[in-house]
Amino acid sequence: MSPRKLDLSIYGALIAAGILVPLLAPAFTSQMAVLWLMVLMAVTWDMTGGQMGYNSLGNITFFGIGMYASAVVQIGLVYDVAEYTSAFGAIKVDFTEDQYWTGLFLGIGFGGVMATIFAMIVGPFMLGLRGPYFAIGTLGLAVAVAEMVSGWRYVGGGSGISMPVFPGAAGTGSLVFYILLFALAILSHLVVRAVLKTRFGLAINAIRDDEDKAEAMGIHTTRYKVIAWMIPAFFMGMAGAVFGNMSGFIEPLEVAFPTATFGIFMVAMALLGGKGTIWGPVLGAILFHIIKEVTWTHLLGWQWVALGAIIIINIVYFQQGILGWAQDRWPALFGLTVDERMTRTGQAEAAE
Amino acid sequence: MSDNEHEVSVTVSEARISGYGSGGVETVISVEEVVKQVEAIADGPDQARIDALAGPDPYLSIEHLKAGYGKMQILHDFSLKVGKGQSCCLIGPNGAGKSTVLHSIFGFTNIFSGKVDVGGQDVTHYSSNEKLKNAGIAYILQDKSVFGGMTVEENLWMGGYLKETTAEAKEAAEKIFEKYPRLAARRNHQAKVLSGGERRLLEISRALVMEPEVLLVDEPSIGLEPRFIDMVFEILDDLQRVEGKTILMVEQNAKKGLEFADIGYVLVSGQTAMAGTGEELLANPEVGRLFLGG
Amino acid sequence: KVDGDTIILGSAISLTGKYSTNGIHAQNGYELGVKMINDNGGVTVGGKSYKFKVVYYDDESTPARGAQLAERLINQDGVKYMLGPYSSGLTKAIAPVTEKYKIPMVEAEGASRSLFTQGYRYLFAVLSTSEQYLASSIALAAEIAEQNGKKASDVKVAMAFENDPFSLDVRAGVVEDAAKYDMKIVIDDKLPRDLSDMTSTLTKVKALKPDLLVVSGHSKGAATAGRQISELKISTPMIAMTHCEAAKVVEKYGADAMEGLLCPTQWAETLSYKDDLFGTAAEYDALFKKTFEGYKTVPYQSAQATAAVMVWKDAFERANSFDTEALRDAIADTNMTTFYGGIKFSPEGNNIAKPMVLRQIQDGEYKVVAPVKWASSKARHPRQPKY
Amino acid sequence: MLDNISILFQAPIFAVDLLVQGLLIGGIFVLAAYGLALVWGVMNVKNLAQGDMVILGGYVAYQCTLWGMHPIIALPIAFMLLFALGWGIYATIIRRVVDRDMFTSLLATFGLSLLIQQALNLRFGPEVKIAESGFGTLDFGDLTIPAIRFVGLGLAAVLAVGLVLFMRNSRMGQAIRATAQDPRAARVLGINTDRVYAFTYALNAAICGAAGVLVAMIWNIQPFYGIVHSIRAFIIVTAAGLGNLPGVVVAGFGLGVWENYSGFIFGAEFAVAAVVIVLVLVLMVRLFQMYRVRQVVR
Amino acid sequence: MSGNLIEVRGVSKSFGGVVANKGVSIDVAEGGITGLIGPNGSGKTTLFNSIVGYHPIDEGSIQFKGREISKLRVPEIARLGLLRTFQQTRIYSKMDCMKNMLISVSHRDEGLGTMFGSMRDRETEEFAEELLEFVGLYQKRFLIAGELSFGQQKLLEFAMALMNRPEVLLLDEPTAGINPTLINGLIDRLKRANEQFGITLFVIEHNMRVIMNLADRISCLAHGELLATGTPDEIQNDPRVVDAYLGAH
Ligand SMILES: Nc1ncnc2c1ncn2[C@@H]1O[C@H](COP(=O)(O)OP(=O)(O)OP(=O)(O)O)[C@@H](O)[C@H]1O
Ligand SMILES: Nc1ncnc2c1ncn2[C@@H]1O[C@H](COP(=O)(O)OP(=O)(O)OP(=O)(O)O)[C@@H](O)[C@H]1O
Ligand SMILES: [Mg+2]
Ligand SMILES: [Mg+2]
Repeated sequence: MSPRKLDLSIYGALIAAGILVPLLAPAFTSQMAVLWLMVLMAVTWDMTGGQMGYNSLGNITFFGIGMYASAVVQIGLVYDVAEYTSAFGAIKVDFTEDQYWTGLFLGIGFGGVMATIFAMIVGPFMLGLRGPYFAIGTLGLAVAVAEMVSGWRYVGGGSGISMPVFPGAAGTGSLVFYILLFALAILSHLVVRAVLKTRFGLAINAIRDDEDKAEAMGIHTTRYKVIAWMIPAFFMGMAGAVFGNMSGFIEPLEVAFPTATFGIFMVAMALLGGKGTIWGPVLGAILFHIIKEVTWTHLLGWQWVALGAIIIINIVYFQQGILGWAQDRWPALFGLTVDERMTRTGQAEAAE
Repeated sequence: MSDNEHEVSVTVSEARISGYGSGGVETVISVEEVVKQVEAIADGPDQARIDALAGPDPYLSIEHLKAGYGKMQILHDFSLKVGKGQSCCLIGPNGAGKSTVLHSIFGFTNIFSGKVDVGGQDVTHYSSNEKLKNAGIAYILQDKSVFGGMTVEENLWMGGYLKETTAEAKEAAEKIFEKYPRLAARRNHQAKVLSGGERRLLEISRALVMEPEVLLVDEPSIGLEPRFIDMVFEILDDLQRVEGKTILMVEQNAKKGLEFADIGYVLVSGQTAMAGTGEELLANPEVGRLFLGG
Repeated sequence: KVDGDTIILGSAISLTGKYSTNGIHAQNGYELGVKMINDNGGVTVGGKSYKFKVVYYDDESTPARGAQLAERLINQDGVKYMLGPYSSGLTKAIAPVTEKYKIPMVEAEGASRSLFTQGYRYLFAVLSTSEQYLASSIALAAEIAEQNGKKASDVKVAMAFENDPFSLDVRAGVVEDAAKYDMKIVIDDKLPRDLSDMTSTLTKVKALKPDLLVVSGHSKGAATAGRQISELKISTPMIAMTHCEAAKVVEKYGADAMEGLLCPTQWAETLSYKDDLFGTAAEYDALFKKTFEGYKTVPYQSAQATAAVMVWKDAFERANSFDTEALRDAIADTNMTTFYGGIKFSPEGNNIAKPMVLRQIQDGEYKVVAPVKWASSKARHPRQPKY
Repeated sequence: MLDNISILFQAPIFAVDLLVQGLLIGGIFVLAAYGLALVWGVMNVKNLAQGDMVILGGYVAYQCTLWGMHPIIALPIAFMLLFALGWGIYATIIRRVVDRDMFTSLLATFGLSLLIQQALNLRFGPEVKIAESGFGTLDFGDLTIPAIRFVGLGLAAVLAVGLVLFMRNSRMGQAIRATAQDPRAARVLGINTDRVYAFTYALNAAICGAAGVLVAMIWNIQPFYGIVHSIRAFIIVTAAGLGNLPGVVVAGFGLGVWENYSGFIFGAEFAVAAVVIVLVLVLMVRLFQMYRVRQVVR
Repeated sequence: MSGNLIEVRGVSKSFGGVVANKGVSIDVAEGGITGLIGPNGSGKTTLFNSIVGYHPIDEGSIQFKGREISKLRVPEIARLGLLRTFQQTRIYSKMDCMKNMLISVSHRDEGLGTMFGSMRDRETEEFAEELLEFVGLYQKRFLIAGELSFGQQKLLEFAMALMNRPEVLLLDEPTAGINPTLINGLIDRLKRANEQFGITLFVIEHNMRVIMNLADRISCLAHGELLATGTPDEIQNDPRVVDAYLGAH
């Protein structure tokens, strides 16, 4: 099977699964929604981490920014946000269905845009850092933003902010959010995949392999790097907006900026599946989420132990991830071969 | 331009210019082509020839070695013998496995089968500190390996890391300083400020602290200016002729290497294609055409 | 969900993470309630006796996880009767879910006032709301100031609250009451989550010499505050702090250093509440200590959790049905007395039949000092700790 | 915020108080950061489990008090126990991630960190614990400083001086320094780099353990508090710059003081943010310095 | 030949106390091949780094086609058509050779359109293939570059530089560690690049056989200062150069 056909059939299978699961097992809808969120996180993280070699520990910042941006828009459409939050929930928000839907979609868009703008502003600074300094710098950024937001009265500070309640019937809410996250996940993957096929993809790969060389060859490294960070930011921002609505209640450190959980999970997932590959992060996210949910159910109280052990085993014994390992085993499947039709004479002639 | 060139190479410079010297550049062959052509003329020296070259008193011997990195095998059934106090030079195209031979002797590769013997001891599975301590093998790496953040003196002390006491190591270092005043002058400087040649000198003398019997030297002249190249070869010469060390070296500057060495091996694709005395190989027109750049 | 002769209740509770201390206290409370009910004839519905069983998930003290788990309990495990999680934040996250599915939830640990302004129909809380926690200490400070011939408005208040939904709610109550007396708030610090050092806040306290210091930050906040108040020899005449019992401050830092600390509580074993199942508050206290090892004082978090289970039993028996709507109505009509105090829900769902009480550590004992109706001892002022 | 600054000017004694308290806790930050600088510099392993090892050391002290010992005695015990544990962790996990790209070690130690946290949680429960030293408080007029903080600083200093001497003079110390600069060259000189790595990692764990004993005596410990200590260690090492050990000492004390001052001035809720922002600023300043002056590439 | 493409005037550069370049002036003639020799540590690489913008210079001026470039940064200079290779080869080791070539196209004028444009247009691909064939790597074009042998990597790096269609190419010891026979091939290709593509070359070398055969003018540095400039013959016979650098038997 050619790589292109393979890709198409995987998309087909994913979309089919995405449509069938909520139909066949509606009880799993919200878990599946989180699964798609994980896929989105891993795939977009891999854009900078795997493809560009800039391992960010701070992509979760975009998630939180998107979430808060949408909250402010959605609530701000109808109420004064400061009044709403300072009342500690003494104001009950009531939205008409129209207001809710407008707010939701405006909020999602605004969340994505704000996160992107944020990436554009801090990008040139953060992306000047290299290697572990970038990782730690972005982690620092995530923690700093989270702490600032949790000290910011306007958006409720540490007591968080309650989102408008979904107007529809029970169950339809999770379905709507499921569909949104599902669509975003597939869309983000399509975008990442398409972008990687262009000059842009080659350029960020070049930056990953040797940034000094890329600079010396005249590549606009900063421009590429910042754009390559804005793309994940856009999707993470929108995903954050959706997830905030799905959660119903936004709490700064745990829901909006969960650095120690989602923030690290997205890296773990990409590594598990194989970073720097098209499908690795997707595979990693799916496996990780399944393992996580199963251990959460069956190893109550020990789930974190299991998770820690899995991460260690993964890293120690499976360093390139599952797809990386497969790529080593069957390079032909990944289009990594010498063109066999060539004869040896081509070489000799050229050298004459 | 090109006829003038020929003249330069043969008449003027050959005699005078040290270092890489000069020579014609007409022969243009690709690596694959070299490999192919060498395979055609290869005599695949038999055991008798190898024994004969090493003389009556072989000190370092490698027998039927199969080794490589990870699962990948680089050396295929490689054999070599060097007599006591002899020097041997390995030449061959890039990627032939020359460094890998040295790596294998010192234990930086995976050895699948075969045997390495030094001074009558089977050292195949010695750890690297046993190699240095018990078998007296010292290794000078291909690329820069001084400890830049330490002083010249400390670098030499590190050379004596395996000595019983620190005092002994310091004593040995003093002997080295006596011998190379050029280093003594810079003993309290950090190694990273040394020039390329001085570094190479430090690397070589550091390997001498443990008074090894066998020296493994990888490309002593890489990146050096012409005069330093001569200096390095003089040092090696001194070690071999005066102190009676056994030297196995790899050299891309094949002409220099073969001029220096008693015996030479031509390595191609992890196998020995030819073996002979240094002069024999130098005189061989095919070797000249394929490895000395015409 | 009813499974054979078992009624299944569900709860997402903090077994790990920052709330796990109290999460586990609450879980123990639920378990003791379930055990006593099951051991004493179970729940009778339609003439048949049923046993209670609780399905737990660990929400890791994170709201997002809590909300997911609530969905999961309802959707996948088919749970129809919920018990609450620990803390206001988690309850805020879960309440919209139960509300959406019209699943009644009786909760015992989410005290935030904002939970009861959202018009939730299926949420009922057995405890007093959080703005009442420390508000009584303001009243007490005002009273004492006037006794000493000063004006209430002269009282300087220092506040240190953890930056989380619960403590900020407590803070709101304090701020409101302080404003009523026109007191001056001289310090208003919010403590970070993983707090283990509040030296800089306490240095401010030393500098500004307030008349009243109020602190709230779950067990960890109380543990840190207790220790550093003693180490830095804070001489503020009146200090009020939540979660003293849960943090075991007396056991840890000694009765001398903790002398005079004011600790609000939802419940105390010295109160004269009683019911048929557990007997008096003191008897509950004894039973709890016997059942679970390692408790010197029983945290009110456990007592109220037990009370929540009792509300369910009462509701099942009065509704005589498994229908969630019928049960909701039955719960809304609850009017019972328990070892934990009276339980009667306002239309908003909070318990209005039980006050908050303020205890003071006096010679290493927790003595109720306010409100007067329940007071077993007089408040000592100023504190006279021996550091 | 301005009020708070004015307090410092009106009553300078409190400025001194904050400074002293900050310096005293800074000593402990230095220890854990020094250990991190060691494993980072020598083995290029970014140990995210750093803080959890600190906490582990704290629980050793706690356990010792349960057995009726004074927590000070726990210091050597924790040092040795964690040394052994560090060696074990190296042999099973770290050995396989040394020499890999940075993320491998970061993530492996993250997994390790989860394991340690949970093991502690299962063994000791999630409550806050302390190891009471009973040393009381020293009064200097308005300054009240817990005596244990002085003891902690003293012990940290002894430990740090011992370490520096060890690195400078012992053979193992020299071997560690050589391995840090060029592991392959070190091996050629007969240094068993695997043992050097194991020793370095174990030594780091031991230092963390000792720091943890001090933490348990000075503040309190809880299974999940490790991350805070890890973040501090990373901030200090990053701010100091890799391989700059005197810088680690300065940055450690600086961080201690800054935490106290920023908590006082901006309010405790911004203490963490203030610290992290300083980190980001330090990184930025370095970036701008390097903007023209790039590293020379050969 | 029509004048100088690069003019270095009085450039000094020191690192802390180490003076790496002191008042160096060198011209690189358009269309020619200029050589740079000198003892180890004499400041050759430092001079290259100064020209392509790796660090600021302490004093002096560097002009490219009459334009001052000593204040510009690496990528900007590269986009002007002034490219360098590294003493230690640098290629994009995890990408295949073809991709290495494709991304090496000139980035002189680039907008969003080209950034997200396809790399697979026929013209670019053909040029890349042509160049790979030119250096003898056509057959290996889908091999991951990191798996090439040392010498092949050097050739690939050279081809990548040509792909960029630079005006000047600065080569730092292009033949170090390369088999003598292969060196011949490399020299041949350098000359052809100079003749066929009209690329001006500026080459650092320690290998006399290479530099004497390749360059038409050679400059020699010693202790950071310019010692002599001249034709290969002049240089070889200049007693100062022999004394400071070449050494005699
Ligand atoms: N660490 C390694 N891991 C995997 N393969 C390696 C490693 N080092 C060398 N090789 C491969 O082994 C082969 C022989 O390498 P070796 O270094 O022995 O060559 P060489 O003859 O010394 O060449 P050169 O003259 O370029 O130094 C090459 O194909 C190389 O790619
Ligand atoms: N970044 C730096 N910091 C300090 N000193 C430096 C730096 N770069 C180069 N030097 C010093 O400047 C001098 C010139 O170095 P340079 O690399 O330019 O020499 P070179 O002529 O290229 O030598 P080689 O032939 O060995 O490559 C040397 O003494 C070197 O130690
Ligand atoms: Mg080699
Ligand atoms: Mg150089």
